[in-house]
Amino acid sequence: MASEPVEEYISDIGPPHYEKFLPPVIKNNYGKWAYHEVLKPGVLVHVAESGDKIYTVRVGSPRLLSIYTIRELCDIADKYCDGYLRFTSRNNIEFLLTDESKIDPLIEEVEKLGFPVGGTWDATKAKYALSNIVHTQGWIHCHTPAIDASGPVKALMDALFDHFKNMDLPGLCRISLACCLNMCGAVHASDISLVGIHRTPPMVDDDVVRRTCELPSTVAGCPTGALRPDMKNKTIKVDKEKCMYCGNCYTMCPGMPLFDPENGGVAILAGGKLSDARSPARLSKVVVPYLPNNPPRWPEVVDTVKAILEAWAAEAKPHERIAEWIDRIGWEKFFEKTGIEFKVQLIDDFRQPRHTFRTTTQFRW
Amino acid sequence: MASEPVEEYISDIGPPHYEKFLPPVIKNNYGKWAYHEVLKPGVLVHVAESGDKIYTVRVGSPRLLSIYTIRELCDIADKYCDGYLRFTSRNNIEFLLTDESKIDPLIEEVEKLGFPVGGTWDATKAKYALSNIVHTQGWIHCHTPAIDASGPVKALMDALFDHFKNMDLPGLCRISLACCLNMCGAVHASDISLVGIHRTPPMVDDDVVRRTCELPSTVAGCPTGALRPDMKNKTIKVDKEKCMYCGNCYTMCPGMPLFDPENGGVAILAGGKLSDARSPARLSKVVVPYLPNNPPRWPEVVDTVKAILEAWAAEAKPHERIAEWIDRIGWEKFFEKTGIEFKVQLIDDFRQPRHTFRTTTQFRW
Amino acid sequence: MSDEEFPLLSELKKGPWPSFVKEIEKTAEKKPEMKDLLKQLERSYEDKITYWKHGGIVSVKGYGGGVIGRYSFLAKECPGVAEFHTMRVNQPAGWFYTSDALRTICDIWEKYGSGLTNMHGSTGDIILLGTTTQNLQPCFNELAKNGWDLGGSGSALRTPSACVGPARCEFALIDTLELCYDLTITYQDELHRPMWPYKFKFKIAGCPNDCVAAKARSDFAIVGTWKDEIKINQEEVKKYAEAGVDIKTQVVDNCPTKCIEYDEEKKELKIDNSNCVRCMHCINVLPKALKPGDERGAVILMGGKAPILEGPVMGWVVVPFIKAEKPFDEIKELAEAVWDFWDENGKFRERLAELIERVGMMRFLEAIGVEPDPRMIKEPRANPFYFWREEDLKERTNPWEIWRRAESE
Amino acid sequence: MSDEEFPLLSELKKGPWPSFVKEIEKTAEKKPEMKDLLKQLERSYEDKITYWKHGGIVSVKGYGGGVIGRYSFLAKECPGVAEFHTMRVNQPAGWFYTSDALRTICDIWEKYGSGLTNMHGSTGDIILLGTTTQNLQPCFNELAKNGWDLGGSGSALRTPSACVGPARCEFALIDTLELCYDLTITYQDELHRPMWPYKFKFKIAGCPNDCVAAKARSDFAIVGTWKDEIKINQEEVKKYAEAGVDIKTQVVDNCPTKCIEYDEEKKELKIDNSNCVRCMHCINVLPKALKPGDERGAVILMGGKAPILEGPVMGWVVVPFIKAEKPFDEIKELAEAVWDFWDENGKFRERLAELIERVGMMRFLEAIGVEPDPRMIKEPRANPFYFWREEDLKERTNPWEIWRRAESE
Ligand code: SRM
Ligand code: SRM
Ligand code: SRM
Ligand code: SRM
Ligand code: SF4
Ligand code: SF4
Ligand code: SF4
Ligand code: SF4
Ligand code: SF4
Ligand code: SF4
Ligand code: SF4
Ligand code: SF4
Repeated sequence: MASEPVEEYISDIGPPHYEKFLPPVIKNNYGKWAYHEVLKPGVLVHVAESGDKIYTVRVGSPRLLSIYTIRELCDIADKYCDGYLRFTSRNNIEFLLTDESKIDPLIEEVEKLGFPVGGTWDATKAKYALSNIVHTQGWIHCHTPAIDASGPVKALMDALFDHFKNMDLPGLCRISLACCLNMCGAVHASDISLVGIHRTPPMVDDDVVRRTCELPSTVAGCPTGALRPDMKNKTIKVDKEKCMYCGNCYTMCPGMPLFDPENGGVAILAGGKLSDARSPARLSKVVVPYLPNNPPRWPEVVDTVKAILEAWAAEAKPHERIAEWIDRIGWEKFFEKTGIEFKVQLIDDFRQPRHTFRTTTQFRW
Repeated sequence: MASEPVEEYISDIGPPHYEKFLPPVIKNNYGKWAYHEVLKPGVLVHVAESGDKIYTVRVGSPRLLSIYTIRELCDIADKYCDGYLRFTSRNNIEFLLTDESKIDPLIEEVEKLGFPVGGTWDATKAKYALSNIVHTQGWIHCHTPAIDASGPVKALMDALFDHFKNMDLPGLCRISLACCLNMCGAVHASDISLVGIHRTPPMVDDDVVRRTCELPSTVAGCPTGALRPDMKNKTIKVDKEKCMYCGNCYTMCPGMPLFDPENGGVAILAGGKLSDARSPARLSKVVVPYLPNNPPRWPEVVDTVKAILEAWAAEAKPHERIAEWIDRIGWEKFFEKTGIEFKVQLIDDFRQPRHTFRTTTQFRW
Repeated sequence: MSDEEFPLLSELKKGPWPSFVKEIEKTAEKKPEMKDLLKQLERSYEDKITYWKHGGIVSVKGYGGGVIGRYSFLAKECPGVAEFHTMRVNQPAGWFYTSDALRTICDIWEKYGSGLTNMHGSTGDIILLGTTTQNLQPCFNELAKNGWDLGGSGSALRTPSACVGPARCEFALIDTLELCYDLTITYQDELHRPMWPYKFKFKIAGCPNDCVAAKARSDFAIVGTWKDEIKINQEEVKKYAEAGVDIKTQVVDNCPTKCIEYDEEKKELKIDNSNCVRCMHCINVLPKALKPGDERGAVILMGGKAPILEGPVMGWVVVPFIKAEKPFDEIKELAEAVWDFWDENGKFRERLAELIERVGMMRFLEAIGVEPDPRMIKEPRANPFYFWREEDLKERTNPWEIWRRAESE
Repeated sequence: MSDEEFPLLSELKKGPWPSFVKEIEKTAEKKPEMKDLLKQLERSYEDKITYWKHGGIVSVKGYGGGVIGRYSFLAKECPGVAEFHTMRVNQPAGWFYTSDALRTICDIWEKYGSGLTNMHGSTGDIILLGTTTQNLQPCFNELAKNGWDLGGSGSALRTPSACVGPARCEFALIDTLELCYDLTITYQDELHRPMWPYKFKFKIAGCPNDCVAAKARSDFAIVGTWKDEIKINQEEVKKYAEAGVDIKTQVVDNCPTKCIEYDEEKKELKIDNSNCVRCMHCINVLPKALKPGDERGAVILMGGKAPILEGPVMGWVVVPFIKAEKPFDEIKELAEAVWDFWDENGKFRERLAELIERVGMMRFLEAIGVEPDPRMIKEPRANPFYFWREEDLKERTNPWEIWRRAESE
């Protein structure tokens, strides 16, 4: 064993250079694209200054992909795209073609595989499809989720499927999901977002705390000061009145989970955006403080998201996103038009919330 | 002495009922005014549904009035107004007439007394005069001022006098002054405001502290936690690094004044408004962190206020107040156009200032 | 007075705006001790520092406030202002006077005080500026005999004030003067006997123009508003148009919600009232043509205050609509509920805004019995960090039990 | 798999959207241990709780991150997922692949892992979902041999990511892919060996449209912008108009500063560039007709993050304009200055935003050598509560001395 040839340990090489994976038409026209057009839902063409064109066929994905599916997608890429494909920042698959005539056969084949083509938008025509839902691990892999991730996403995308396939929305609408307040789905700036929430304080197991936790940093980590060390018993006490269930203590200390199957659930946020197009980027706001965690298809969540989306879609002006629609109609009308009840939990009371309070007599009845 | 007749002690009677002081035309038309017009700068007419009219002549006042002047004003009121007059919420004097022909003689007489007529605005014509500067005690009466109050106001109103006399501004502009951060002038919501600021931490006199102060509440009252009790010496220690010179400790404890003649001075704020007309009411923002305390005429302060006022007046659209002008042109252009240097102190760092930070790539060059 | 004696102050006698220095001089001519005020002031102008000592508790019998005690560091040099207390006299609502009434005050103040006043203080009181401890009680007695009373100071209710309102303004949506008077009279005890954690201010504006700066300067701002439709007189619209008012630029372009339309042809206005936010602008510009609706009441904004301690606050909408008709019971019940909560929960020197922020709007609304409403907020919270009550929840399950059962299977 | 076995999960095989359950099933057909994942998941669906244990530190030689350790509470019932660690493989910039490259990864993951992936994780990595402790090192070795490396986790730099940028987007104002690659390679040590108070993320968007959600999701967001004038091709404007684009409603009415004008007659656009805030909207709608200017660079927004602990943050403009050209020295120097400051001042688990807020923007800007600029703020502070340094001040005078001198005169 000791005499085995010592292989050099390869590390810190970083990812392959992206250039290796660029189709020739991209290499040739890198940074020299002139414009693009949306040929039909799911199909873009980008035209270079040189006149070269690249076609993109965008395909919806559950993100959780088996290698067997990936291989099938590779086969399609080989057949139609000289092997070139990419993924988008919202986890869709993009096939990259230069031969326009291959678009339709490709679409046919990938849809037969069960993967829908769509999700694009055409700003020139103000026609927008719904894209994929950015999401997280949930019960598939994480230790802190209040809800599953892939499940609610599947249920939602089934319900909103037509909006993915057709560019029938007035503006961009991004839906995201995170399964706990850590918000790995970065749902804090989406048009509509879903976040798993706990609603009961951590359940301390003194034994586990003693074995696995660093008391001072856990206590210091509670944003509301709800924890105190119990030095005598080497454990932690929770002041339930002060806890707002953020879960930071559990992240730091395995001895204090917040799980509570009947009380955990989903909060809905709305009105975030990231682009600076027209109006500035901004954070999402909580509009429904709690919906039950109702697997396998989370009907309350699906209905609420649909209610928001459809109310907006029916009324928005061209290009107007949910945030901008609310800017125009006012939050009071948002609640009226979506049928969502305004609950006291929506009024901020974290830190110095004064900038969220209305300081004008301007409002609508 | 003991046999003197016991007079009933009169107290808690409250102010006289206002009705006693209303001119008959007001009593007759109370709540039934139909509209008003501005006849000329300083002169309003209000017309009742009945057709009755009341004329108002508005007169600028230094607010600090001697009883001898008040008597002179009363004489004028008797002569032209059947004895009726009032003061405005910005400390101007208003003579109330029913006989239009008496307006000009009244004006002549009151101006001869040294009191200018003006300060009105006409929304229909979008012509606005500058009104009086709301202000506070300063060196005349208060124990905490960083600057005088009446002095800078006089210097400013002299410099801006024409704007009081003529309705030559594009929109309403309210100037206010407070001589310390207690802000009795409520300058926190004015178009332009001046506030006296200290810039050095309290100078503790242990002796005075021992004699006059309640340590725990003084210490607890410091918003930045800059104070600690020195129990042994029964006094208070200041952590100079943490002090931002608010003066709350001095209000609570006479042993720790912040005065420092060469370092105290004036901060200028801008962009506040109170009315909800057009855009919502909002707080003023600090635009100049410090100007020297330079009696008797505070030239740096006068120049800066003029710079802001004139830059705005030159560019604003009809009705557009300073806040709204900034909404339109952006803060970056405000600093450019007024020639005011943007200083790091203007960036908020009190409590959770994040809502004042720019979270968009939208800005101008 | 010779200008050489007061070289710095005499600079402030120049210029067109009426001079406060001249006012003091004029007084000093009749009341020589007031020359000491000029002396002390000149000294402050030289040294750039106040010469007034910190505080000093003085008062009149039965009252805990209404007088601001003041003593001079320059008592030796300026004995005339060694004691220089201020009396806050409660103004009549709307600051209306007759010359007789003013003369009465002048006469009393000539007898017992410096002869200097502020018409008015920032809170709204008649400020009688400077007298001795000895003169306070007789001065008060004579004021009282003539129907005047002191305003507030200290940790008490402060003198309420109101815009001119229905007395001389076509925009008034509530009776500001009567409400101001009524609250002042109803709460005399609260006004004169400090018994709260800190000061508390009422201000009353007849409409959203807020001519009394209520939103920013009062813990409890009462601002007139309406709920129904703006009334349009199309004849008057036409007249304004014909008189040269550019209705499109002046009015339509400035409507915050773009809910008002102008037909240039017909010279007619149309308002989508469901989107009107009652900002007043169109009514301000065209007072003859537009009138607020008839379903009138007030918005209550709470917490307005200056920056000490936690930063300045523009009042927060706590009640989007409340009736404001005599005897104003709804408003009084609300104010009293607020005080109860403040009494129980407020810390020493904690204004209402700071209390609400500390305990959370949720608890505050619950305590004062007000239902949550989106009109209270600019926007909902961006953080999902909120509290639940036992009664909102089902019975708690213990995850350890679930997991241990699973592990042992 | 039979649907009776997994009644709840099988509900999620229905419907038109591709089903993750089917993906797991498909894998389980080849790799029977993956049936245990379905089992555990079905159990979670029944009991509404996760069955994954908290944490577990596992890694590969020389690395402090890149693997998320995971153990099951249902190890007995579902031994196939008793250990189920995730490997984060650093994606190629822009997520471009060849089928060969993907197949290589699939082959390695077939050999050493569950066969399940996320394409991609929220940070941007290729997520290889589930393997045993034993397989980690050989899997890594084989990935490395084939040119792949791990991404970040823990209190380290996280895998940078970038929008498609110049590779396939006409709007790209900076070379997002090259910058992403360069930063990733330059900071391999920071990426693989956690040594900071907490995590740190770079994201790079080619223009303000921010197709990679950089503003909200990265401590250091690099967003392309320009400084000079938008280029207008009036011919193309005309063509759009003729093709039926309603330029007035679509473009002009949506310009946030109303700085773009359309001449309906001439079918021409005019832009007041001094008021353009570079929002991209007009360019987005009329890509053939409008192009950003030539003076290109980036805005750096810092502090973007999720809500734990102090609430969510949308990144703050810290540098309104910075050059972004190879070798990107300006950007690297800036990032390194930030890290130095964070290293020295950051508390355990304190993200950059929270640090800046705690110490104040003033100290932060000074430390990283950036001049204050109004473009950094939405509005200046409303409170006059700021600090001065010794060097800003004149010598301190003692008021007591002034007063005592006065008193004793
Ligand atoms: C492929 C992708 C970039 C990538 O590196 O993967 C991409 C590609 C394009 N984006 Fe994007 N965006 C992509 C994610 C985003 C994101 C990020 C996100 O959603 O998390 C945003 C910010 C979302 C937000 O603001 O919340 C985003 C906001 C935009 C916008 C701004 C739209 C708006 O009105 O706010 C534009 C401009 C436009 O076309 O209107 C844009 C424009 C474009 C264009 C037209 C750029 C171009 O000329 O190529 C691309 C084609 C869009 C289409 O489908 O018609 N892209 N785009 C991403 C596709 C995601 C997906 O699968 O759906
Ligand atoms: C007399 C007074 C009320 C009182 O009880 O004393 C008053 C009287 C009127 N105000 Fe006012 N306002 C008075 C202080 C205020 C204040 C308070 C303040 O300045 O501290 C404000 C809020 C200022 C702010 O927003 O910062 C105020 C904001 C308005 C507005 C809103 C203007 C705007 O564009 O924002 C109007 C409407 C208009 O006429 O444009 C208004 C309208 C009016 C009208 C036209 C109402 C009417 O029909 O009678 C009155 C005559 C104005 C004129 O001079 O042409 N009044 N007005 C106050 C005169 C103060 C002075 O001496 O200058
Ligand atoms: C006389 C007056 C200024 C003036 O010249 O008009 C005044 C004068 C003083 N105010 Fe004031 N305040 C006066 C109206 C205000 C206002 C305006 C208002 O009421 O509309 C405010 C801002 C609104 C508010 O309440 O927030 C105001 C906010 C303060 C504060 C800061 C309170 C806060 O919560 O931030 C203090 C400090 C304190 O209470 O300890 C204060 C404290 C003081 C003291 C008592 C000084 C002190 O530290 O104890 C001043 C006495 C000066 C003197 O020697 O005469 N004064 N004070 C005003 C009262 C006259 C009147 O009764 O009509
Ligand atoms: C895998 C991934 C979710 C996904 O399904 O895509 C993920 C998964 C976890 N994240 Fe995350 N985060 C992931 C992207 C994010 C993002 C989005 C991003 O990076 O753009 C965020 C929001 C942006 C941000 O950084 O603020 C995010 C914010 C968090 C936080 C909250 C951090 C904060 O400062 O607020 C935590 C909690 C923590 O760090 O202790 C966290 C912690 C975690 C942990 C490690 C759980 C924990 O408490 O320690 C999760 C492990 C799950 C598992 O078992 O696999 N994760 N996490 C994402 C990483 C994949 C990848 O490398 O590509
Ligand atoms: S959002 Fe929470 S539960 Fe979901 S993957 Fe991230 S850390 Fe885990
Ligand atoms: S869940 Fe959050 S608020 Fe509650 S105790 Fe834990 S850290 Fe504190
Ligand atoms: S602002 Fe300050 S210094 Fe001026 S009167 Fe009020 S408390 Fe006194
Ligand atoms: S001046 Fe303000 S910040 Fe400074 S020590 Fe006194 S109370 Fe604290
Ligand atoms: S607040 Fe309204 S009602 Fe009162 S005076 Fe001003 S405009 Fe008239
Ligand atoms: S009151 Fe204001 S919001 Fe209502 S129509 Fe008039 S201008 Fe528009
Ligand atoms: S962020 Fe800009 S440059 Fe990057 S893909 Fe989106 S539109 Fe193109
Ligand atoms: S980029 Fe935005 S701000 Fe600039 S002209 Fe176009 S739409 Fe207007």
